[in-house]
Amino acid sequence: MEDLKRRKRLRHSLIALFTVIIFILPFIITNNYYRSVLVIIGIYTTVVVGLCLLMGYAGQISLGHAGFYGLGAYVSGVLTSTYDVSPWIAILLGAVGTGLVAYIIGIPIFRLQGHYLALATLGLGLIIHVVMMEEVDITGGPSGLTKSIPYLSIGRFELNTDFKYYFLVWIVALAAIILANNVVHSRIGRALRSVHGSEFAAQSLGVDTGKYKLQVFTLSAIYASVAGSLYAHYITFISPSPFGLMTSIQFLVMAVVGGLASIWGPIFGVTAITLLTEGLKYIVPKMIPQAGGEYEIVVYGVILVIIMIFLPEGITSGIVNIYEGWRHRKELADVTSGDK
Amino acid sequence: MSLLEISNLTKSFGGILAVNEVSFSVNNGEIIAVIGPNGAGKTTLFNLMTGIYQPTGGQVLFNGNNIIGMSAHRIAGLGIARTFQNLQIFNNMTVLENVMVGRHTKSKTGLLGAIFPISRVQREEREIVEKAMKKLTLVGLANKAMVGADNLPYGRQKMLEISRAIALEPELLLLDEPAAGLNSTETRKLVKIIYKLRDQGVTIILVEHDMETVMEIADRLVVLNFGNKLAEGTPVEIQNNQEVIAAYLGEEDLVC
Amino acid sequence: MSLASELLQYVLSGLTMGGIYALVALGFVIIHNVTGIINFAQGEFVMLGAMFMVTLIGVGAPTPLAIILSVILVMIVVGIIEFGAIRSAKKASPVTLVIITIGLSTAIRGIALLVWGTNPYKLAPFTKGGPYHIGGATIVPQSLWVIGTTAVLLALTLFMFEYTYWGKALRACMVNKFAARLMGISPSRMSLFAFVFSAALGALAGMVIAPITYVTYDMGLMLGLKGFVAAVLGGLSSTPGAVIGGLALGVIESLGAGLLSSGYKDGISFIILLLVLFLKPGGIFGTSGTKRV
Amino acid sequence: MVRFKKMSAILVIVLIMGLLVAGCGGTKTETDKTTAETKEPYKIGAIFDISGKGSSLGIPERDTVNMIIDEVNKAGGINGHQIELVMLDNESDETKSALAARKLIEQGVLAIIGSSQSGTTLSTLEAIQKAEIPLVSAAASIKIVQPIADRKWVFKTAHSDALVTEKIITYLKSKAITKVAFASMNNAYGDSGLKEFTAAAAKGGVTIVAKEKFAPEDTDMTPQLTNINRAKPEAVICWAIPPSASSFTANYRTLDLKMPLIHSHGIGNKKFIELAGDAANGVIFPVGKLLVAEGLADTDPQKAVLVDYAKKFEAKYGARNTFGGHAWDALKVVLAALEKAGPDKVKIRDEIEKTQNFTGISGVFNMSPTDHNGLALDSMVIVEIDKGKWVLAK
Repeated sequence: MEDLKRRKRLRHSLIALFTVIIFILPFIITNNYYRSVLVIIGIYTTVVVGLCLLMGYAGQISLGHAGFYGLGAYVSGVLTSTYDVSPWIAILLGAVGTGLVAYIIGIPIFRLQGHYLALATLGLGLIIHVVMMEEVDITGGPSGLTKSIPYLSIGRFELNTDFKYYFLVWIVALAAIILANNVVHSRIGRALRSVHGSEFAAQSLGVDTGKYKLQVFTLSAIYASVAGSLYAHYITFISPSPFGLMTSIQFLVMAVVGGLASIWGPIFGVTAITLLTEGLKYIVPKMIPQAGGEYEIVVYGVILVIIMIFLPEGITSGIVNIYEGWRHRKELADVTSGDK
Repeated sequence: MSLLEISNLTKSFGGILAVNEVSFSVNNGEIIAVIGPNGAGKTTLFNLMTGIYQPTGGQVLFNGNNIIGMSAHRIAGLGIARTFQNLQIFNNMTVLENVMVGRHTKSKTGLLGAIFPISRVQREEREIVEKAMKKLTLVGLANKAMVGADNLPYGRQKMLEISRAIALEPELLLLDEPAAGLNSTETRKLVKIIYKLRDQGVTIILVEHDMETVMEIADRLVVLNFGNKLAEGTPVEIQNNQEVIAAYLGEEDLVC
Repeated sequence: MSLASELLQYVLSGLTMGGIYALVALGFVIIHNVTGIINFAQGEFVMLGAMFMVTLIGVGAPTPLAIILSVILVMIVVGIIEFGAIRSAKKASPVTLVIITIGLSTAIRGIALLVWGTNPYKLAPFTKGGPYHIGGATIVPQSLWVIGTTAVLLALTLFMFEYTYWGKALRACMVNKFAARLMGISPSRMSLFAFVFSAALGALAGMVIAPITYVTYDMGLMLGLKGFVAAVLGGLSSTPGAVIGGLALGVIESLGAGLLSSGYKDGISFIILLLVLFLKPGGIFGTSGTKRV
Repeated sequence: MVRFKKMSAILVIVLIMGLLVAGCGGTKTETDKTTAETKEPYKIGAIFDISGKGSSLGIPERDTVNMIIDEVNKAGGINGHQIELVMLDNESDETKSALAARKLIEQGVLAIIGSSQSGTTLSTLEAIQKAEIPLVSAAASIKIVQPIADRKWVFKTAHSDALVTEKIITYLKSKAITKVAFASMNNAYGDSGLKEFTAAAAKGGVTIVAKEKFAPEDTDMTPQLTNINRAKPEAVICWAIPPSASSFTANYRTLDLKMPLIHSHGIGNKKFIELAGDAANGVIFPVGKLLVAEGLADTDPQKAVLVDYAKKFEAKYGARNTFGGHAWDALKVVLAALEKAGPDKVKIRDEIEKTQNFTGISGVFNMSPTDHNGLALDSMVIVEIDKGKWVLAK
């Protein structure tokens, strides 16, 4: 199939081009603050790519991903600061451990549907958060880890600046995107999308929907865990507060605002939301002097509502829809006329 | 031994018997038609055989194995494929992708393979595309492979569903009203495809209202009425069965 | 205090909080049933009700007038929101609608922060008089108000669904939107009605709890979350279920804090919640219908 | 083909976004170069928890800092240089706080004050230490300035919890109380109090017979109090801030518990009394002298400063509270160092470390290379609430 191959080539060259842009960006942007914003965007993107895979392809909402994000951060933080484990091994252990937790808890959770599933993931995230707060001997409780978390290093090369860390974070984020892209265009990805199309038909073709949903749930938890580890080694201090329900909701918002149907959605969603919050901090005081965070919260909420009303399928499909509105109509005409 | 043996299959919905103690068997390579007035329990029968509903009682033996209690995807894995009365096309996918899902049970790439597509995975993927294209060619949709499935007209969507089902290379194919909504040309095409499949060794059970087609292609017929098996036999036997005629006339009355 | 009176104390505390959870849950259920939306702004309705009440009492309005005015104000605000935001997004997917309600809740909270600031406010109890002692346990009069209000509002809701035209229309909408439309019931008017009715429930919940909890601009977050949990626990479609879910959640939390560990309190109630869901995947009062192919 | 168009559309957007970010970076540095007519202003950064959970701390801190900066600039600035304040709101979010610190560093501030809470301060330290920029925090946790080897650039002005617990233990001993119950709010503030108090109690010969926690958003602490009552302590210590501290107190009175109720310095604002109402009467707590400034002996070195700040703050923003005082101290310490050192970050840091006999709101500061807080036990007093007023406890 020539057409199919061409599409694949196109996909790959797009990813390549994006990679190039990502690697040029920190050389253009010399301001460390903007670099650090990009680092955070990269970390969040990794989480949200997993979440999009889960929501957009497996059709399952999760209100508990901050829990997995936190698990990764805490495994990395505790093992490296208290037990002097090598950071890379700690990241790996965090990912495996979080994956196991997600898989085991996922077995009963995925017997639930719709809002019940959403509530169960919310509960799971909350329980993880409570454990972080209460297991004071291990986690340091609500005040966070007592010792500071070491920087990551490759051999002697310490990733101790925003500039260096940027590359690590975005290599991981790109890997996350590419691997997720592989999944989407594989037998598993097709099976998952088919469940979206018609669960009955998918089952009647031999697709074990529960199994794949669980697998993708696990994969997305691992993504979140790795991102959490990266966060811990970046800020070098963690406490339970960035891993609570509000963060889970923020991830959800990013995923939906970006659009669930495309692998590019997470980048748009995360970038839009992060730039929005950081940008409002810059713009609002200029427009209303003496204004505090109150105005930003209102504007943030209103903009969120407006985006969702006008681009209900997220920014990605919104843009695409506008761009190819006429094309689509033409294509439709082709198909129907060809049929007569 | 027969390929499929249904005995005393029963399903009740809140006390109403949709299928009541139905038994019949299907031999290898046969074309069986299940007919009956609306609400006779035909689609329910299919749903019971494919694991979408769990029966209240009775059993279904496929190749000697009881498939009752099995989940739908496992039954599909054993080699039973089906189409749906209300089309269940994957509207979010292209025509080709629809059929590629049909190859699901015949391929084995797992999540790890999906994440890291080594050459074995890529080879399998190519194979899936090739096989899927063959099935599309069979139903005459090869030139629409890259089109979004939701953009196909109704008749072609029905063909797509059939090609998707046979991509599974089933031993037993269940067709739920394949001719409904098709014009006469399309129906002729359908009949040809069914014969072709039979020649390839696929056993077919179909639910159909188009009596002309049914009488033409079915080796045997099973007649259901209000969940009960009314009769079973060759087309000629059924056409002369007084009970069947009465049941159908009754329905006609109601319709008028 | 004997163990029995301690237990009674836990249960009484739990019922008070549970009553509030129940009222919030009721709002969730009504909106969900009519529109299919999980309204994450429900908690903000509670906050608004309490805030309006505090403000009106502050300017000297007598309590009954303040209650009525606050309910009406919240209903108007929510009506405008439904008209402006929810209606224009009716065709969006459920997830998108959830995000819209999250955005709305953020905006309402931000506006409340602007208007009322971060400081908590206090409201005097509806009736004076010291705490009552029952079997060694203590209860304040306002708790009785909470429990009583919950009971009255539940009864009122059930009565409305059963006996009034609007209630029947709402129920028709729940059962079959299409058929309801054929009968001349407009789903979008019903949606407005559901939102406004839930707003009134929320506002009343906010007022009756204000003397116990104090009023802060962000009180809606926690109450919304707990109300959602209670609603799902009760099956998400059943009115009495929501109330029982709310009361159960309140009592579980209180018993968890008292008997097991106050730090793990929220964890315990969620573990119980998960167990309930695993055993009864449709909630306590949920029904699992058969799907049709 | 459809997909091709989709992808290229997306790509265009990515490019535009990238350029936008890059563009922002460019314009930013230009505006930074605004030149003053006379002398270039000194730039100082501040990060406070102005919105979100910590806003009850961040808002008075913001107000205090704005007030001082206005005052200083009107008086001609520091060494003839105006002070340019860049204040950021971290929304009580640790990640955003870390970003805010980087933003201030990039804008070339000479020193940073903030954040308001321990968590939001700790998350900024990585960037602060690396950028070698002096930071004076208004938050409590001792972890902010210890271990001192890793905190070269970090100072703080709020009382450490260790100091507060020591004050409480001293008070308990004076009343011959040895069995207490400890209830804390389940967040960083309460947790730090719990840890410090547990350690101090062990040393001071006080037994903790019950430990209870409640969530910051909890409104009914009756179950916890029922448990506390069962343990029969001689006094109850509550480590929380309003509104939960007020709810705790109200429930305490409702259950009619007779033991003395001791709170932490977290209730150092009028709101606590307003919310708890009559229940607040009789509550005892250790706190900086600001709340009882007028009642201090005239010989107290802090009295004049305290009364002056309280008067000015209350004229503009309402009732005084200790949090604003922490910001007052942080900013004044920085300004004093700046005055001596000039616009040199290293020298400013050294000067802050050399701060001696600095009369502030929270006490008299004596910093040293091993003590980046510099407050002594006598900087606190035990205050009792009597008829809704703060009075020195006997």
